[in-house]
Amino acid sequence: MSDTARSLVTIFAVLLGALTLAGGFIWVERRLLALFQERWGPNRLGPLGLFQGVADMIKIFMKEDWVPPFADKPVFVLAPMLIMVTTLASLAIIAFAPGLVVADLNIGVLFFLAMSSLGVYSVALAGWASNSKYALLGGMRAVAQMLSYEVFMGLSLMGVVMMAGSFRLTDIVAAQKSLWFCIPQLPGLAVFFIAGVAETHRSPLDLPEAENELVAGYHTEYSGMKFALFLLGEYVGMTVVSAMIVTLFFGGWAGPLLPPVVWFLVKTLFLMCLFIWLRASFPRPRYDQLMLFGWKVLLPVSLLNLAVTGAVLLVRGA
Amino acid sequence: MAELLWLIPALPFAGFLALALLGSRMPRPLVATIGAGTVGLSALAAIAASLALAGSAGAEEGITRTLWTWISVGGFAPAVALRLDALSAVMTLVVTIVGFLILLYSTEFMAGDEGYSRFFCCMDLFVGAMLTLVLADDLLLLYLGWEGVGLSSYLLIGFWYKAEANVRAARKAFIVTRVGDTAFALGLALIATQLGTLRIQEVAERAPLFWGAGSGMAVAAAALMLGGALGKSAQLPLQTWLPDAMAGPTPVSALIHAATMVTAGVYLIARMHALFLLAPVVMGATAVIGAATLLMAGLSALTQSDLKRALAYSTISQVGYMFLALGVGAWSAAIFHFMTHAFFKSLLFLAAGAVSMRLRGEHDMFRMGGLRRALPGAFWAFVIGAASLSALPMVTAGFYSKEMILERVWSSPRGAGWLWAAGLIGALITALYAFRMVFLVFFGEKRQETEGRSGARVMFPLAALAALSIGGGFVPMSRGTWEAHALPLTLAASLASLLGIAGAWFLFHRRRGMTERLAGSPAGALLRRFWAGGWGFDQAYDALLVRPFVRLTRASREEFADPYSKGVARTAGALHHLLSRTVTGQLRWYAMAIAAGTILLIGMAVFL
Amino acid sequence: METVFDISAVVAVVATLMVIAQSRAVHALLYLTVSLLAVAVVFFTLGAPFVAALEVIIYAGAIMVLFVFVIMMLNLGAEAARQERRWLTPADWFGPAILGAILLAEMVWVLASPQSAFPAPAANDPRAVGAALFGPYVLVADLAALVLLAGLVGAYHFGRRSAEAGEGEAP
Amino acid sequence: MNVPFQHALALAAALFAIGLTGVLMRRNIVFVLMSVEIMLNAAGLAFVAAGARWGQPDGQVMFLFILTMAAAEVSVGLALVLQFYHRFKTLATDAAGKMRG
Repeated sequence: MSDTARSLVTIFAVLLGALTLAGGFIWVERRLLALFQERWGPNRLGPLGLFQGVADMIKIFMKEDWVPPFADKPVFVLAPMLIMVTTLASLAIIAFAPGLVVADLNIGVLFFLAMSSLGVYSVALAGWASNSKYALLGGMRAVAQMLSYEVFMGLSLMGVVMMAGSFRLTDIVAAQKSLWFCIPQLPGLAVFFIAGVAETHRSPLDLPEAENELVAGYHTEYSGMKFALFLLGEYVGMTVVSAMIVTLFFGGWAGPLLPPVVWFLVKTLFLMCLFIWLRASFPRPRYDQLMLFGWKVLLPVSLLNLAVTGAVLLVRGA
Repeated sequence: MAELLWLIPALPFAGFLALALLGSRMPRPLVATIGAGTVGLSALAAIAASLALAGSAGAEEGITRTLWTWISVGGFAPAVALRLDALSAVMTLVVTIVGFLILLYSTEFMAGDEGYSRFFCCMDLFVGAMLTLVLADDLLLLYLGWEGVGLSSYLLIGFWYKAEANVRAARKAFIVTRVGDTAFALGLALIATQLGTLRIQEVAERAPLFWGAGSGMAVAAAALMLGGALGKSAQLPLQTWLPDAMAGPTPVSALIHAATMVTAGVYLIARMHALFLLAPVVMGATAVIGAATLLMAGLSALTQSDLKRALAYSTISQVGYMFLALGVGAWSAAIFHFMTHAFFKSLLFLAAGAVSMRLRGEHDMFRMGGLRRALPGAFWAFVIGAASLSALPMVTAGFYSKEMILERVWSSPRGAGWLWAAGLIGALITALYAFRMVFLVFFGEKRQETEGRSGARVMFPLAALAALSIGGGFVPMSRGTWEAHALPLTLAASLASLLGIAGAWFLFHRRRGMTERLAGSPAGALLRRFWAGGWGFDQAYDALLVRPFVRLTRASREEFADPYSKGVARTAGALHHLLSRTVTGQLRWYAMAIAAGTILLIGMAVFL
Repeated sequence: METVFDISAVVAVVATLMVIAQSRAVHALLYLTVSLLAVAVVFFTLGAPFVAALEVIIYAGAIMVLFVFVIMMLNLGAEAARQERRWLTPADWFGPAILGAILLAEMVWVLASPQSAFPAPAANDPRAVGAALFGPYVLVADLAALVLLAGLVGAYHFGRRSAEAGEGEAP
Repeated sequence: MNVPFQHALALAAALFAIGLTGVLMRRNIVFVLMSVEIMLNAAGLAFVAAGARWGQPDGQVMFLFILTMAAAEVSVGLALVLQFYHRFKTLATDAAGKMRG
């Protein structure tokens, strides 16, 4: 019974932590962007404007939860829920520290991929159910983009899996005791990072919601709580991708002196700041450029990485 | 050297492949080098191999090299095996040396032709196939070479394929020889099934054991072989294709239709003589056919106006001599005559080519004349060739070989006086028509101006072949012909030859007007037309075979088989209409039908 | 585990029934995805987690998304759903339903016939599947790759032809 | 981990029968394709169940092959559907009957 209680506690802690992190991170992003762009950012509410996020939350809760009459209602409602469900479910397999993991699955990496591939539905269905052309175009872009980048995402992880010899995340962390995989699997890391940006459709790869062309893309028709879910889902997704990168390439919780959880959070936060830095630095590519880059650069790179890793392992094993 | 026997046929084939694949892109000098060079190298290899054979201990036995086996089925294993013995060595040497000289001649003769590389390509293919035929130790391989020379002969007769007559001549040659080839193939099948082998040595060994002398099987096999030989060698009654085959370029006529391919039949019979000895009837037939052919073709040659056609009939006639020799069992005499004939006949053809080259392709003897001074080289070459052809006593190669044949025909137990008489009359006619050509072309008044000069590549082969036409008679093979009892025969043959030459001088030079009057008289004109047209064989075949066959096919096209085939079609149509009802174009019905059927089957499997 | 299996089996059957009964393609697709997820859970309970993950990643995550994509491209509206409803007359579904029922009855009949006792199913870890896939089945794996290539080429070809036809029709 | 083998197979059978019914009763090609997917998935389930029953990986390998085949089939099939819609402006399979000849 204590096992169940323990998992319940873990689930609660992870959920709370992740949601707080994601919510708080909206403030971090705004401040950081302001820093990059030499302006102040939110600095009025509370110390350093820390309560800005809370104020936004309250505002969004109070807004009218409006469903357009031309929309496909059940699907319209379902779509924002899906993104939350899939991203939060991904959190279940992430090992924050020894023992601090909701489900230490033996197919952890695959579970992550499965959840991220289900995430496509949210965007696609949102675009379709809105029944408006900007949303539809955004949804179609999202489907093509995410479906393509999922392929490279999965392939880039396989090098790590081969080196660790397991899909289980704790095994992978353990396998990096002597050397973090970011060194031998540098191409994999690069591909995974880019694919992660595309999967979470963060800027600069935010073509499904490119505001200068598609208004707001797939969530043009969304407002209120449902919009908040999309927003939050995006940030949780970013957190999950960063946590995965930390787990797979940067030795997970490993680190000197400080407790493992702290190390894990520090690394994850650093990577999330990298996401913001990217957003501040790069212009958005054209849609065809994005697809060409994926299929003509990332796919060969990840396949080559896979082949070389396999060959090295084979030689070393023999 | 014996190990490299395969090089002899392989070199021309290599040349053929190179020219076939890249010939159209090569510069002409390179084409000529490859085309003639491969055959030249092959000639060198043949000379080396023959020297090695002569020097080796088993010269009588010959050398055999098995390269690989085609198939092996139930003890029947036809092999790709080459064999070099005295017979095939002579053939190989003649084919490669004469072939090289003719190809050398062609490099200049064909210089202006657009199909330059195609010509050398086909010629190399021919030489390779001919060498395969000659060197084959297995009848199946021999047959392959046999068909190969037929193919290249077809390609080369129709070389100038833009004129319809040439194409028709090529087709005629192919179809007529096919009659003989079919007989040959049947003979092969008979031998393979009866004797269980196609190796020539084994056939020679087993035939006497399996079949008695004169037995039906032996006669049938020999007769079928003879049929093949008759087709290829243009003997009665399959001789009609050869005069038309002159449609090809002159070097082709010289090499294929004079020196080598047409004598393949002679070679075949000589090769298979063990089989023919078992069939005296066939031997007799061979002799009679040879005699009849030599007389008939000689008379035809006497009346031709086209120089090349006259030479073609002359070739038929001379091959008739060889068949006569074969028919009386004088194998070596036949081969000896083959060799000398190859020399002087290709010399005559090449000289004729040299003449027509200088006369813008003129072939009509009556439009030539007086070329003696204009073309001294060609004149002397032609005279030497004609002298050798008409067996000018003592000094020419042709005399020795023809004299040997006549002597054997007289003295052989299989020979007969009347065959000898036919041969003698033939010799007279030969001398007559040979010098008729000389006088018509080179003497008398000049009808046309010549242009240009022949180069060294034309003159050297003429000189070499002229030398061979004279000296070729002194090869060791001719030893032993000078026996005391043969002296009267020799005198008779010499007399016939000299008489023919003198007659030619009288009829076609001194008193030419009288001859023309004679030919112009009604009876003379009729006879002349009859002879010149090849004794009406073409017309007879056309009336007896071709037209009835065409009528038969026309008649059967719509009558016999139709009710059956149409009935089948009608039944299928009816069934189609029945079944087409089920083709609704509706996917769901198809799926439904499939599902229902599946469910029924599963139900039967489960519940029954 | 058996409870999980039973629940997901019921979910799968009900969702699948909804798939073929729906008139809106997207709704049907969503039910189909649910059905696939339920089957994935069934795989998990059968001791095949690797295949369960693949079912979600490839079947639900890629193949079904392709359907979504195509439906989005066709942009079928309410009119299409109404037409779909018109097509679904009882006369249309009664026959197939009977056939399907017979098939099911037959298969259940076969399953219900007495069988020998079962050993406890052993779990297959992904390693064993991989070893089998690239060991004895390597030729078939290559063939599957060829099939995928053929599918790729075919899809590209048909897609391009339609694009050309569209260009041709435009003026 | 002791799910009765027959139950898994019965589930597969049920899914297969439903898929077959869908193929037969729907006129919309998209639905027909979806029903085909149901049937394929049911077959895969049967394979995996059998593999689990005998403790062999072969069943899962077969499922992988079914998966690849399904992917290839769907990609070509959907491309055809698009083409079909462009040409006939409808998704009814019965319209394909016009393609005869």
